[in-house]
Amino acid sequence: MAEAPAEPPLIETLVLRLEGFEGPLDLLLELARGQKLDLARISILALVEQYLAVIEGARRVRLELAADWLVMAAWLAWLKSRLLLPAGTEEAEAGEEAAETLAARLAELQAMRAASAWLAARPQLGQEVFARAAPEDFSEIDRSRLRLDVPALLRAYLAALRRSGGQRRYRPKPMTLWSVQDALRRLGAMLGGLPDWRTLETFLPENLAEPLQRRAALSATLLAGLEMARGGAIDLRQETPFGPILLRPAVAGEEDA
Amino acid sequence: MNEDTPETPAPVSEAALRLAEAFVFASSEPVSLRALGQVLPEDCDAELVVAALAARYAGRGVELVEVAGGVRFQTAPDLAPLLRRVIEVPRRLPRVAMETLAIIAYHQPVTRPEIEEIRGASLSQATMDALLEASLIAPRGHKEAPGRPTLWGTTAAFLAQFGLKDLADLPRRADLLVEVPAPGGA
Amino acid sequence: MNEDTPETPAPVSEAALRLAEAFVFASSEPVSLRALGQVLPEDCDAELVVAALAARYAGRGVELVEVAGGVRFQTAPDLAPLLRRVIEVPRRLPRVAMETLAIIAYHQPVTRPEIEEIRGASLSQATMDALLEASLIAPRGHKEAPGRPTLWGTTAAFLAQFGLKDLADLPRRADLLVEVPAPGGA
Repeated sequence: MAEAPAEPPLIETLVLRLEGFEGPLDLLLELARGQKLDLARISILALVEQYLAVIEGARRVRLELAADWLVMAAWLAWLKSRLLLPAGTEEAEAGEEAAETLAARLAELQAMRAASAWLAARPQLGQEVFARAAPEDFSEIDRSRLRLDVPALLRAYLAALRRSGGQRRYRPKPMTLWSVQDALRRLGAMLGGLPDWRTLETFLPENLAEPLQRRAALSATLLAGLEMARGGAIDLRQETPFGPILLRPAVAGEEDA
Repeated sequence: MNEDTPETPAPVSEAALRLAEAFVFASSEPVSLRALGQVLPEDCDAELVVAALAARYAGRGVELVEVAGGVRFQTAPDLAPLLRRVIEVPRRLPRVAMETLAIIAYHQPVTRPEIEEIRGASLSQATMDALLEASLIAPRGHKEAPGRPTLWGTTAAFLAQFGLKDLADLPRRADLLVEVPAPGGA
Repeated sequence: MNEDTPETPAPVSEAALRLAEAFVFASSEPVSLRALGQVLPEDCDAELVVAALAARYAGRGVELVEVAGGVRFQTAPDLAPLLRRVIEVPRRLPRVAMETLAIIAYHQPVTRPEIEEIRGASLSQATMDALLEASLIAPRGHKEAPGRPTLWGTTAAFLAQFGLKDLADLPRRADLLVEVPAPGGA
């Protein structure tokens, strides 16, 4: 069936215009079409021989050939050696498989060529058919509305503050909460004049308007009281759980109250 | 020569009519009689073809109109308003205006010199005008200080535009400022 | 387009027809039925109006065609040879670009190495640029593979350029492989 292998004239012309092909696959497809059979029934072996003949011819004309032509030639030479092996061996099967892959690739390229030709044959906009070249636009742009959002507002605010930051650096407000140090000082100063049991609240500073300040002062004073009791300067007492905490200056000789 | 063909539709071949129709349609510029004559068959009077084409489109949604330099298709005047569509493209406030607005929002009521001090730059009347025109700020009386400068505050329109229920919806200053990288270090 | 509009004109009001005509005529891009429906009166079926309009323009120099998910007017294909003499025509896409476009159309989304694999040849930047510049292809994300190569697909402009309603208008691959039935071929 493949009794018409490489017609010499075809090969001759192919050698001369090798550069005109879009790579080895393109040449292979051209050769396959030369077999005048549908792609599913081409003889891969004949195809391989034709390709190798073309490459050989081209090398005789000029020595240098693009690497991909030679890589394909080497691969096809390998494929040829496999296809010539008796069927049934493992090598021959590998050859069959590779031949199928090559046939599938050629078929795919062929299909895409056909798709390209199909597209090219369609009346193309701007080539065969023309749309209205002077369209009319009825849309009106209304830019009266503002686009405002909070993140942009905040960014702007921070940018403004940063810019003036050189002159007016932001400082956090000093904390005005009563500290343990403050409470120790106040307890120490007050205890001398108050010999009897007094509740913890007695020792809080005046003018504590906010609940937070009040609670902070209370805990600071408790801590200060514990500290002074540990040092033996005062006595502490609590009658019931969560009951009022009482304190007084330590009384000499009365170790256990 | 049929120069004097009044109302009766000119005896123009359908082929010439089709060609003229396509040419005028596909041309980006008005088509002159001369240009039209170049594509029409030799024995065809461009003027007659145009008249016939105009007659065919008379009363339709698109009409053939004569303009400087030739003829072109154009939407029938009565339909144009029906096709008009307004596309809203909201614009952004300029940076300076946004900064000023932010300062007024956070420091209100605030005077113009105070804004300038916070921004560390002087404030143009144009910026204040832009904010006033957009109803984003409004005067809030006068400060009891020399010169009685006007105090400025934000408006209900400001809240609406930013999608805020009230001013308390804005992040507190303290929460914002924690993030300010202190220039020059603390 | 005209196959399903026999002789009987659809029962469409002249007013709706004029409006649709003006709307589609005014645009150089395909107009979707949805957009058309928004312009037409409520009780008007856009599809019927389009069919009636197409029937009215059948055989004229300008025709109504269905492309890229909409309808547009375009010149009749048989007038191309005459119109090409007077209308500036851009250069045709080279063969390589057409082939690449076909591969992208059939294999989308597809990476450049995959295209090169199918063609058996490397793809020049000029080819990609030509397709991108004509808006015929567009990136469609990245392939989850080493190097995350860009995936390519065709655009609405591709459909519009080749007069396709959608991608399903392309011939099936199986049909492509059947070459012109060889006379006497098995």
